[in-house]
Amino acid sequence: MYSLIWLVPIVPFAGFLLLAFAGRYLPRRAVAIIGPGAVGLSAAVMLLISGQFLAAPPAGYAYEQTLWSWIATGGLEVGFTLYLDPLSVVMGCVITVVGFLIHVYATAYMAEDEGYSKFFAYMNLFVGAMLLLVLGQNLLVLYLGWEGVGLCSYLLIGFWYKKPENGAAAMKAFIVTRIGDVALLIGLFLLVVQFGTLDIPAILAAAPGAWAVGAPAAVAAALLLLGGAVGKSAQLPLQTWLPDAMAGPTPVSALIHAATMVTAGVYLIARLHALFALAPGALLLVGIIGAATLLLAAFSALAQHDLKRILAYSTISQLGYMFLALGVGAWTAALFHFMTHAFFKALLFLGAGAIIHSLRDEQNIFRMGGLRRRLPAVYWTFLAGALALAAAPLITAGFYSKDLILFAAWVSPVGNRWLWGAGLLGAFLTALYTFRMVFLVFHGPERTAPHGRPGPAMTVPLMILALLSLLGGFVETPADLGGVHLFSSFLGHALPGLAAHGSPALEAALQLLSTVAVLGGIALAYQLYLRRREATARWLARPAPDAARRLLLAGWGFDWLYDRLFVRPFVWLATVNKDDSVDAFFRGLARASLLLHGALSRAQTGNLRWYAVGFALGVMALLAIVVFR
Amino acid sequence: MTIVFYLSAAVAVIATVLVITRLNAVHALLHLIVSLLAIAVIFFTLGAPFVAALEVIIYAGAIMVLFVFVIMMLNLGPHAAEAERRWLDPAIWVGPGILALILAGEVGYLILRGAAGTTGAAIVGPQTVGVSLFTTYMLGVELASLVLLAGLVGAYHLGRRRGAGEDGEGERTNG
Amino acid sequence: MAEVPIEHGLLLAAVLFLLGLIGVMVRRNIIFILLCLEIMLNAAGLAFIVAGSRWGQPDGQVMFLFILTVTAAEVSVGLALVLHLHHRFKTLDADAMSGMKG
Amino acid sequence: MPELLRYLLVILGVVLAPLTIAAGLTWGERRLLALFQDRYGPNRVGPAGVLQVLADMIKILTKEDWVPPFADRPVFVLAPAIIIIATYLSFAVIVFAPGIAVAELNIGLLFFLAMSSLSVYSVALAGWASNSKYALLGSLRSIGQMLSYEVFMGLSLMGVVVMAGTFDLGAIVRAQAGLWYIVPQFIGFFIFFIAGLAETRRIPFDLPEAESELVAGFHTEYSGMKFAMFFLGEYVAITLFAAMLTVLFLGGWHGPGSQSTLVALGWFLLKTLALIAVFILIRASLPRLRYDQLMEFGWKVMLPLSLVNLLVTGAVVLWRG
Repeated sequence: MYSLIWLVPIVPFAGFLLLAFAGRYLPRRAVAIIGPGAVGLSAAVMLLISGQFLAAPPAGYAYEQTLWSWIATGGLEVGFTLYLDPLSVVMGCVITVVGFLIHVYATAYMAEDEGYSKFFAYMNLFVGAMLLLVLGQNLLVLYLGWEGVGLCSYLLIGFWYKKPENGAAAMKAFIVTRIGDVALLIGLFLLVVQFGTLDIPAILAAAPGAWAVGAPAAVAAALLLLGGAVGKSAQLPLQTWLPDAMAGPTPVSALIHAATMVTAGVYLIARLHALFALAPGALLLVGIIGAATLLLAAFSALAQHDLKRILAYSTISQLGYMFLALGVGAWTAALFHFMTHAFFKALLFLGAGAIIHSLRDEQNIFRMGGLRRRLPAVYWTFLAGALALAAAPLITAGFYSKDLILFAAWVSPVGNRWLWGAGLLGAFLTALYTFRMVFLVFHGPERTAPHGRPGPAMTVPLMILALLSLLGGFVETPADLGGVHLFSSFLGHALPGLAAHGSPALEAALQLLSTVAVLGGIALAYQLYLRRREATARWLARPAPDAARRLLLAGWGFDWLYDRLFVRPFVWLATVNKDDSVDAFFRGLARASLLLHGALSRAQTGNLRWYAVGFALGVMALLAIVVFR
Repeated sequence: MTIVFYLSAAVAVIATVLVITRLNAVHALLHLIVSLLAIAVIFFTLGAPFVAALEVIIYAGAIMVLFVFVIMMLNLGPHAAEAERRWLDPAIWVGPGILALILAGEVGYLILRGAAGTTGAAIVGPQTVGVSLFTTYMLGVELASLVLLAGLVGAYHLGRRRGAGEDGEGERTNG
Repeated sequence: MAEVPIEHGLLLAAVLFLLGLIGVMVRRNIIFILLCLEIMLNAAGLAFIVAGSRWGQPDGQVMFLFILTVTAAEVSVGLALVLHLHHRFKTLDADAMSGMKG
Repeated sequence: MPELLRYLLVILGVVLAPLTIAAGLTWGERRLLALFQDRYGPNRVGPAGVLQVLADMIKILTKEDWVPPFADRPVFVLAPAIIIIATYLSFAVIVFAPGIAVAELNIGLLFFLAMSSLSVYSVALAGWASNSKYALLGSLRSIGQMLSYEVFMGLSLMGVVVMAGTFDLGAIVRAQAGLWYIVPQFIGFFIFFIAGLAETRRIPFDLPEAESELVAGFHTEYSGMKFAMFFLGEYVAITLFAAMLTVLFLGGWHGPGSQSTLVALGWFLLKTLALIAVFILIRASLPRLRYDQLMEFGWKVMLPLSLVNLLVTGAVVLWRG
């Protein structure tokens, strides 16, 4: 059964190849079967393997399958090896299942697009690359998948390439993440140099013996890896690409920029947790980055008026939570939040897609309203997702995962009150912007009339995801609310648990505080955006709030800052050095050789007999050297 | 037999001198053939009968015939000899002659510097040459065949009549 | 068998070679230049035969065969070129064909 | 000094015999042609016209030996001599009977090929030296023809060389004691026969002289004794090729009966004369080829055929060890 693991990434790749090379000649119906079918098959295999993993785990909770030897040079040997452990099982299941649902949804969403087969080809390639990323046993396979998803991200953001700004957004995403990728690559080189291997288990086993806690090499490696993770997961300071990435089709946003790819950074840090455990400074930095990002992004989300951009900032913010969890050493909590977030964020994006689709590509929430009655299926599922995102207590998955993170931030030995406070404030803001969105879009007077209702191919995935968003949290509940620890005990075989445990009373108190924050946020949203909407608008029109709003709308002006800091100086430097100063040397060489050539070509008279005389003279000279030596 | 060698050598040198001084191309060619035949005799006396035969068959019998053929095609008659007379100003011989003399001095010095033994140790027949050719020098044979093929292709290409446009040959010869 | 000192054979080759060289330098007619090239190549072949004969080995003759091959290829291409050039320039004067120069 | 005497006798015989046969052929050919074409031929001078040879000779010797003023005199004179010399020299290496040969060279066959390739010059120089259109065209044709046919003439003999393992003509004849090479080397025989026709410029390959188009080809300007030399040279060449065919393919002197030198010589003569008759028969029965047909036949049929023959012979010899 485990030996079938190679099928999981291969099937989407096969789907990609089929669609890429034969897609043009296939009818849409066939494309609609092949695209989701490939991911569905992959999901089925993954679930079967996971079932067996739960029922009869392999020895040491890890299974390796070497497909072939990739590189074998000198001291370095890298196999094309897949690796199955609880961490990759969780990641693989979420990717394939959510991916499959999004594929099904996309068959309807993209129905009228001319690049139908191209779209599914890219999507399949993405799923395959992502699976390679999480199933790779060594860092090289991981890096292959890492770059593969980056490529797909680029291709899919710029999918509607005929609009120049979409292409620009794609390039921005690619270039910004590249900064992180370079850091990651350097990190990999460092690890190769240090350990002579790229096999993750071997590195994790060798690291504690090789490096003392806080050793410079460990810190450097951890920081470089963190650079990669920050780029991929859109954390400070490389978060600017994600909001622009919303230029791609909505299923892409749901799959890549919410549910799966952006969590690659989280996965990377969790996978190499032993390295970060050796670098407490870097780990603390992870937490601080997470906390800062979640607050900045949450504030930005408050000011957005584009539905997808709100969700994009929300994604950045939630990824900040995951980084916060990683930063305080709560690996399991981060993964738990990854899972629930994948469910509800995919759900929200797909719901948003359904809304945008039926409103004929209207994305401004201020031009929406009253869609509750016109799109009931979308409303109820979207509401479920919104509640999960806002972490509404008891009934949603988001509550349990976010609560775990906040609790960990308080009690963890590496955590502190500030991080907890940031998380709590974030929870309040999350509830506020989430329900601002819900109230503006679904309640109030109708502003734009929708056209028709989404079909079953769109609503069924929504409902499944809604169920998962509500019920997915019950695999891990706090001690006072049932004390289920299925998730953490399963992952405990791959990741160390949290060292500290707080008292039940403390836990209850913290839960109460976060509940208050969430409910307060929802109530404030209700007041501001449903009951006293005009008053809010009037207040926002004043100079000071308006300036703040515009700052937030621009995502704290990071784009402006980077433009001034990096882009313009670079462009200036390039302009100044238009006639490459280094080139002058080579141009001089060329000119010198040209001159020399001109001189030599004078010797070439075209007169055959003079050449013969030249030969004879040359022979004479050579012989003279021999004779008179 | 040594006398044969020296006689042939004298014939070869004289014939060659005549080759480079004749005005008429066919006469020069005939002298060259005489020179080649003399050298073939030298080969024979040096114990290389196979090569001697090849010298006559291929050098004199095929390559030189090609020259005759071309000279005949170009129809180089008395007017060509007249042009040669104009071109061959006696003064023109001085420079190359001096150069050749210097070279001859150098080469002669190098050759005569040490005693190296005598030739004609044994007759090396065709079979020995063939065995050597197809074992030790197999690669050389392959390369030589490649050179010949290239020559064939090149000569064919050059000999082919071009279409109109290059220098107007096309209009005249369409057959 | 002619028991000739090897120097004499080599000197003969050198003399023939130099005569060919003089011809190449002096003559303006391409046909003559080609003839003189033949003389030079043949002289080189003679040197090989003399050397091979000194040791009673077939290698000299093998080399001569290679020279023969090269000569055959050279002459076939060379004469085709001569025909072509004569057609084009209406003369065989090598000095007149100095168009291809640096 | 009986050894020296015998040697001189052989030389004399080798010089005289081909000449006699060639002279006889001037009469014989005409008689045979007449026979094939159902007419009389020369029958006036002497018994059955045998003395016609003598009459012809007197006529030719008394003619003016004229050199055209526009001809290149030395070359014009040299040309007819070359063909006689080249073909005659070839007889030097032919082994007529055991021990009856001027020089039994170890490269006898190569010597024959060398001489036959030199005879091209005769035709070429004659045409060039005549300084006349017809002669030039005729000799251009003949050079092309002879160069082309020489290539596979040499190749066709290589099968024999491979089987006998030597270029020595005497050794080749001795190697045929059991089986004449005409049986295993029939293709070689066929090719060499045709090449011989072409090399001697006989019908159907007599394009160089083609009376109807080129007057008489390369020897248009020749007359008197020089013409006779060309004329005679052709018959000597026919005799030479017949003798070579006998040596290489028909077992040379081998034949039933006693092994004495005279019987052997008789066999050799018989075979040679029979082959000459075949040559004449072919002249009587075949029309002349067109020039392009001739070249195409040579390069596209005979050359590949001779290569295949050599390949198969080599393979068989290797296979049988």
